Amino acid sequence: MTHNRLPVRPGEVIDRETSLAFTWNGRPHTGLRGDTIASALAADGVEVFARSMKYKRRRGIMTADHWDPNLSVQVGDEPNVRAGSRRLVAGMEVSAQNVWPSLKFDIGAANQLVGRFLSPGFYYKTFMRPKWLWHHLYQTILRRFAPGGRIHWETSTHGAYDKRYAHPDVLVAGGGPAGMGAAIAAAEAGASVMLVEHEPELGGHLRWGDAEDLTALADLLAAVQSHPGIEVLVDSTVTGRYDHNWIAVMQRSHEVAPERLIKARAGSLVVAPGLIERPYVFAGNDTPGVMLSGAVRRLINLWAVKPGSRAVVLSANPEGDAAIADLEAAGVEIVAALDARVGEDIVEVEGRGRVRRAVLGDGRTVAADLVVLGTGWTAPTSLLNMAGDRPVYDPTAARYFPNQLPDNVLATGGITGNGSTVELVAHGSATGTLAANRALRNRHERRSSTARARSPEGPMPESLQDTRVPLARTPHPECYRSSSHGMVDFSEDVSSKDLFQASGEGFDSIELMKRYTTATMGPSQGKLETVNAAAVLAEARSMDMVDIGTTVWRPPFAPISLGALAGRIFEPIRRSALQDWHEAHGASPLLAGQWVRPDHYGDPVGEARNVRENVGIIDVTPLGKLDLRGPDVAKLLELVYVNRWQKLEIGRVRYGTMVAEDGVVSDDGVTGRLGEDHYLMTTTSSGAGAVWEMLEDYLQTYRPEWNVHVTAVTGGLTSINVAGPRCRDLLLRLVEDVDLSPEAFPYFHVRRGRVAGVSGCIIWRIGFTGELSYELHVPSGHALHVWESLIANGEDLGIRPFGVESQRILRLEKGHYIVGQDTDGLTKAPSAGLGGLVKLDKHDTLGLPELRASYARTDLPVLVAIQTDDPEIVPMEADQIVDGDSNRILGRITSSRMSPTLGRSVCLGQVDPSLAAAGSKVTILLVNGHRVSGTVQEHHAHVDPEGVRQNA
Amino acid sequence: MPDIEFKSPIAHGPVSAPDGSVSLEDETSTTKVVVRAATGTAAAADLGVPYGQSRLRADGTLVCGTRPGEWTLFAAAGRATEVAASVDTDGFVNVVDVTHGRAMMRVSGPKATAMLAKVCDIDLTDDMAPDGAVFSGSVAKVTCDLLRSDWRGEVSYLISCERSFGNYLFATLADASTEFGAELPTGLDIH
Amino acid sequence: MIVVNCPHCGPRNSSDLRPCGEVTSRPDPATASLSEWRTYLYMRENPSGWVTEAWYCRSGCRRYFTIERNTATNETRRSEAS
Amino acid sequence: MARHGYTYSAGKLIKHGLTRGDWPRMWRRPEARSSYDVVIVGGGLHGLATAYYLAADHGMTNIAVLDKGYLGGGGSGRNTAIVRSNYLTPEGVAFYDRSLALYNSMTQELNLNVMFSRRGHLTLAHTDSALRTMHWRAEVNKLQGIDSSVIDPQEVKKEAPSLDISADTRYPILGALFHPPGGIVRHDAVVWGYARAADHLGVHMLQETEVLDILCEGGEGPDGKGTGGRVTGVRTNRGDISAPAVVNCTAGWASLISNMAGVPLPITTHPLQAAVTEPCKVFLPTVVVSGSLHVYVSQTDRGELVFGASVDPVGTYRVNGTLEFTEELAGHVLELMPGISKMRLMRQWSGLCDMTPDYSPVMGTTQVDGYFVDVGWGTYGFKAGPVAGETMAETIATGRDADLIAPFTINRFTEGDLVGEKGAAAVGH
Repeated sequence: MTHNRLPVRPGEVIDRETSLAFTWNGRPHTGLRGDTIASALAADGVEVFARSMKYKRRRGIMTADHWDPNLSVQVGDEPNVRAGSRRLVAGMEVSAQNVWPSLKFDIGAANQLVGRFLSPGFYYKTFMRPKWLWHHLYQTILRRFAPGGRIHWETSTHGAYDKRYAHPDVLVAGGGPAGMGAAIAAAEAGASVMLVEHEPELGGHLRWGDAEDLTALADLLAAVQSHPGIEVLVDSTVTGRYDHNWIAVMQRSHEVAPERLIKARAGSLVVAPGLIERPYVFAGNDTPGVMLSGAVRRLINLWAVKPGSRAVVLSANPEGDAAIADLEAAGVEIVAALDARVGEDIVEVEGRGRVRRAVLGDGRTVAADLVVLGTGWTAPTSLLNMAGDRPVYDPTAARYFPNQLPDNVLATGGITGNGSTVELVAHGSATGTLAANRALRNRHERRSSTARARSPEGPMPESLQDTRVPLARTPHPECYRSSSHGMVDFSEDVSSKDLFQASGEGFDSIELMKRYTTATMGPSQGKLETVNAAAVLAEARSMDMVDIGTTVWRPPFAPISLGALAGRIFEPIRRSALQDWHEAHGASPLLAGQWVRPDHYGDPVGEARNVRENVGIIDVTPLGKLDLRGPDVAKLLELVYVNRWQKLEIGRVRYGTMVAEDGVVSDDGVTGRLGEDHYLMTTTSSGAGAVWEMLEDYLQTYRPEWNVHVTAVTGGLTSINVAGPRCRDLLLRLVEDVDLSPEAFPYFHVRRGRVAGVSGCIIWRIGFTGELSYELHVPSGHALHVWESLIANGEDLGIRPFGVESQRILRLEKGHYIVGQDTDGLTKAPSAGLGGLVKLDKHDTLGLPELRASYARTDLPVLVAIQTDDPEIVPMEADQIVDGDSNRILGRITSSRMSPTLGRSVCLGQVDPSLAAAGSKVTILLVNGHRVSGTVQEHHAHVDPEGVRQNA
Repeated sequence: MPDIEFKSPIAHGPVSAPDGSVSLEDETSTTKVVVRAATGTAAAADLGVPYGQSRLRADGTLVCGTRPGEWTLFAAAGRATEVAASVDTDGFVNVVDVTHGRAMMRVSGPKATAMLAKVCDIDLTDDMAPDGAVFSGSVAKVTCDLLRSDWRGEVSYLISCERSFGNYLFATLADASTEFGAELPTGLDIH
Repeated sequence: MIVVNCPHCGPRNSSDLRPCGEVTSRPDPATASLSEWRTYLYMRENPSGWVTEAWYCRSGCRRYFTIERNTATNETRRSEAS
Repeated sequence: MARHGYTYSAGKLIKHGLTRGDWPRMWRRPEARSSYDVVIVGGGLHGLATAYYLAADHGMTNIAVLDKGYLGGGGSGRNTAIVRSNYLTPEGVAFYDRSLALYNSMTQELNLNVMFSRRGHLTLAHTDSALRTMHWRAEVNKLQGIDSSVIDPQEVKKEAPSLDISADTRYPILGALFHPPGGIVRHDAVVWGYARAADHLGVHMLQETEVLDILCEGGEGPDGKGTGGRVTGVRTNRGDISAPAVVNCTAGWASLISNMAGVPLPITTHPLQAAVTEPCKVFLPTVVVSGSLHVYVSQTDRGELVFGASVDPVGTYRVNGTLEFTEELAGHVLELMPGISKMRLMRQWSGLCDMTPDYSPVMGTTQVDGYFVDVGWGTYGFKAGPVAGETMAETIATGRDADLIAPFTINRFTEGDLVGEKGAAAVGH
């Protein structure tokens, strides 16, 4: 094993005292604290890290940072880890992915031999006949070539992540010299600043620079760290800028969570990402040993790794030149130093697992194991794109520059031009001042317009003019492609030749070319290949780069784990005051929307039967409850219910149905009048929120002159339905102040009084079960006491609690429909059998014109009670009602249960009007394919249609 | 009803970090009375504070401007009748005791704001939510009324929500506090 | 997550509010023809540009209000209490 | 007559590989004529399919398809490429089943492999009521001969082993509607296949041609537009084009185009977002949908997971995408498959959907003679593309609404006869 570790470098980030053991493809290796996975392996002499996606070509370090397309590895159960940026941790099990059977020998490499047949979009042009082979063979083969790592199903980190919100005045994306300058200046101007750096330390390119750079970095660091107004986040990436400066920051270095998503609403966003070095297109440009200048400088200066021994360098800029100096200092022999500025070039690299020879532009062939390219830059304008900018290409500087930015987004640093460290810091500083000014004006405005905020002291700060001196755009040669064809997209294996072909086939806009060839669609997402792809298309179409445009960079700027995006699991669960009791007494939980409720206590049929025979109690707290007060409540009820409300007397309760403006049944419930101007409305559990908002809507926007106050009291009143022939006997033992006799307190009336010593209870005589029943609404802090008192006092009466399932049985026996189950998104009032309830002669009620129209129709389905002719057959809910033996649908069963009371099945169903008359025969198609007959009943109620029991 | 215990929906005792950086306690038994009063009524004038702000009345009642035209009055447990009676109901004014309808908890300590910032998107910096500020928002996906009410010299928030969410919210805030060293009480079910 | 300026609460995240769509005017149900009523129910201008729309401040003041929003850019202006 | 140009085959691949010869263009960049028999606005799947079937089935070839950008740049290239026919209403089932049949034979018909992957489609139920709706759909489907049934959690696990079917989760999987014929298609290839074939049959595809106005006469509105009027042509950024028939196939932009003809639509435009992860080795064989969790997911042959969700609640023409979409998506997907917590989301994007009140399209003739609509597709446009093209072509060629689209004409909004897909729409794709 080779040891490429150099003697101590002045800016190195490794701790030579702490070595970390890990494995690579099962073999032991050691690295140093501060190493990345890639630097540790490179120090140990590893040259090949991966195989490419399509041709399975060997790939090595190219950029040695997060964007390196060749360094995706599996680390334990984590796929697609960027070995170029992930810090080494002791014990890591690192392996190459996308190889079979091994990195060294991959059968798929045979694709290289047939590569000429695998041109872009080849799969669109073949595998077509015979048809069955596509499904059974070709697809399977294609799938085998899917790249990427493996999921380990036995482990999950779901829920271990974390999030937080932030509200910085200024958020700086990028902690290089310009970004640090911006952060310091903004903080000094009084802004709160969040400074986010993608790498594990601040400094940007200064970190791998020369002694002067390191000194400048130390000064900037000291200034940043000493300012209390700056929150520094390193190893963190600004992954997205969304509307109104909603910024996503992925923090990877947090002590309690593997990753933390920070959602920041920033006053100003300063975009200072620096530049990403661009590869160069020529034959063999993806051979291990071809590296960009930044990669060798990082390897040498940060991790003291010698990247090779004999190097060819093609440089078009000072950074490329600096790489030569660094290589020399590291003891690498410079075989050829080519200057692209004077037209020198490289044409081809040969070698499989490692560069062996390079063919130069002048025809020479030189032996080398390292080819270093300093051929230009991509401006990572991703965040600017997300802010609506369409950057413009400048042929002189050979890169894109920001164009038009909204006021709350400012760019600085390399993305806007070139400069010395001093110039970069100065530009950053001016940008920070401007960003702070805009953010502080925004803060002033927010404080003025926000009710809770402290009123701002003094006037709004004057708006500063943008007087920044732009950074220079240093001329740079347009180095995109040599005279040979080579790789453009390394993660997708798309070459310049492929792009020429696509253009020739008609895919000659950048977006179509991208879709056809998949260039820029892989994990690099265009960071390295977008500009080269545009350049090759321009070449193919003989157009100027400026006219080609680029693909749109979409979020996220860097990939984010699903676990981090999901964060902690916030799933609010609502519990009634009695839910603990239910659970302690064997209730089987039912999740109904956000509520958890007792479905049953082990014997739903027995519980239901007990209600018919003795007395049962059920917790119906999730019923929506709205306290309505004011002189105009009756008008409101008249508007939102289909029936009449003006004459409801105090102490009376009435059932009402709501329809929406389109005439479709939307909710139902009962409303009682508690006092002169005081009503209590109940809604369905699931509709509670919507009904409340709807009432507020009409009160606020349609009839603002009406005086009604609405208070949601759902959780404040625990609702207990006491039902069964013996329920009055039970309540007589517990209710004070209320005369419970049938004469004094008949059906559909409401009283207030004390129950089990608890005052302020509302009692109404209604029920869903069809039995004699009372619904108690008890202040929730005392609800458990009332419930337990009922249980204790009802023991000799045979009391049993019952759950939602028993209630479903009982209500179906009684023929009460459920909005949303027995009705659907098109059910109009006449279909629900509301008949006489609906008052069409009202002046104003929701959906009135539709109500009138629907009552004029004769073709709407009708909700009816149905009994199967064979009493033992219980159809499934949603079984279809069909026309005899044909497949014509005439309706469906909406509710169905075996009735313990009748000892036979009972149903509700929606049927075609031709089948709605009592006695009509229907054919029900069962799930097993059998067709059985049923009969439409005269009443919705299967049990006690006359209401003798409930009126007892 | 002196003998009937008032039960809170929150099943757990206080949670706090050993260093006191954040603590969380159940305050559900606090008397909570909502007053709606149209502009121009005596009640509106008496209550005094505008939407978004609060004041401590001489009788110990904390008056919060919880919404335009709406106030919530907080007082010691058991004072609902008395607090309700203190409101002049002349005109279009309504008073509803919501003591049973709302769970309430107090979060306090130097890390209280950082903890809340994990679950609430509202800007809690001193300028935007100073001591006494009243506001509503989503806390861990539950709509809550919040009051910044510094206490014993520490940053402190009173948070109230619909009663049935109380246990969930308390557990979720407790979970969010573990980052600052808080220990979860045994049996506390986060989800 | 866009910011919506509630006239009572100030700027809030849109997740705190419920968008209620283009402001429409409800015809008098007693006199409206079915065709007028269904135009009110279903037809929308749906412009790409400025539109006046209603919002409900669900997690805040529980007030309905209107704002003008540019549907091409999501810029907002002129928020008004109902 | 061959319906496409230069025939593709494995032999041709080898020939081109050996000779390194250039492939012919799939379509031309023609010069616009001053007049066409039919002008189709919108060069996406629907517009191109309509053009293709007009030419192939009805012999009408003097047709222009106009697009303000590039072919397939809208919803056609932004959807999640899922196809199925297990709808709730008989109308919907009949319609989408025909579409599925066309997809099934498309590769051969267009001589371009659209990579139709019949992989089964699971719609998960997490509540009793969702299970009831699944059952409803299955029964309606079966009556129409569609392979569709409700299966239990163990069977779900067999179809998609990566799903967590344990009962103690917040959203337990109680069962699923299983639809074996459903699957995914390479959406761009469908666009290119129709474009290539239409081009071969003589259709002009005019890219970067934006319609600025629809020219009308005789209508009751201003400039002769609106009810009772007749279409005479379109005004574009490249000049006027006369045509007696203009078809609106512009999806999210449908209202803007339709307002130009004085025909208001019951449509609001909402973004529908999607996202894709980095690739991982293939593990998910089926399409998985959860209505309650508002998410659908499939894995491409390249190993990427493709996700979609419901439309954004705020109507807008902006396609920037939102962070909260990715947050909720990830949360919900991990509820279903906790094992993929370390997979990374690589890209998110968004397209515009033309949403109608009943989640069903608006198709066919309108109150303006010669102005046809094929809009309101909402989130279902990709699934319906082929059949929409086929039926719109018939409607345009005959001047009469095709039988299959009768339930979807604009009249239903004035008649109050909305289609009942909304109930099922909550369970999405």
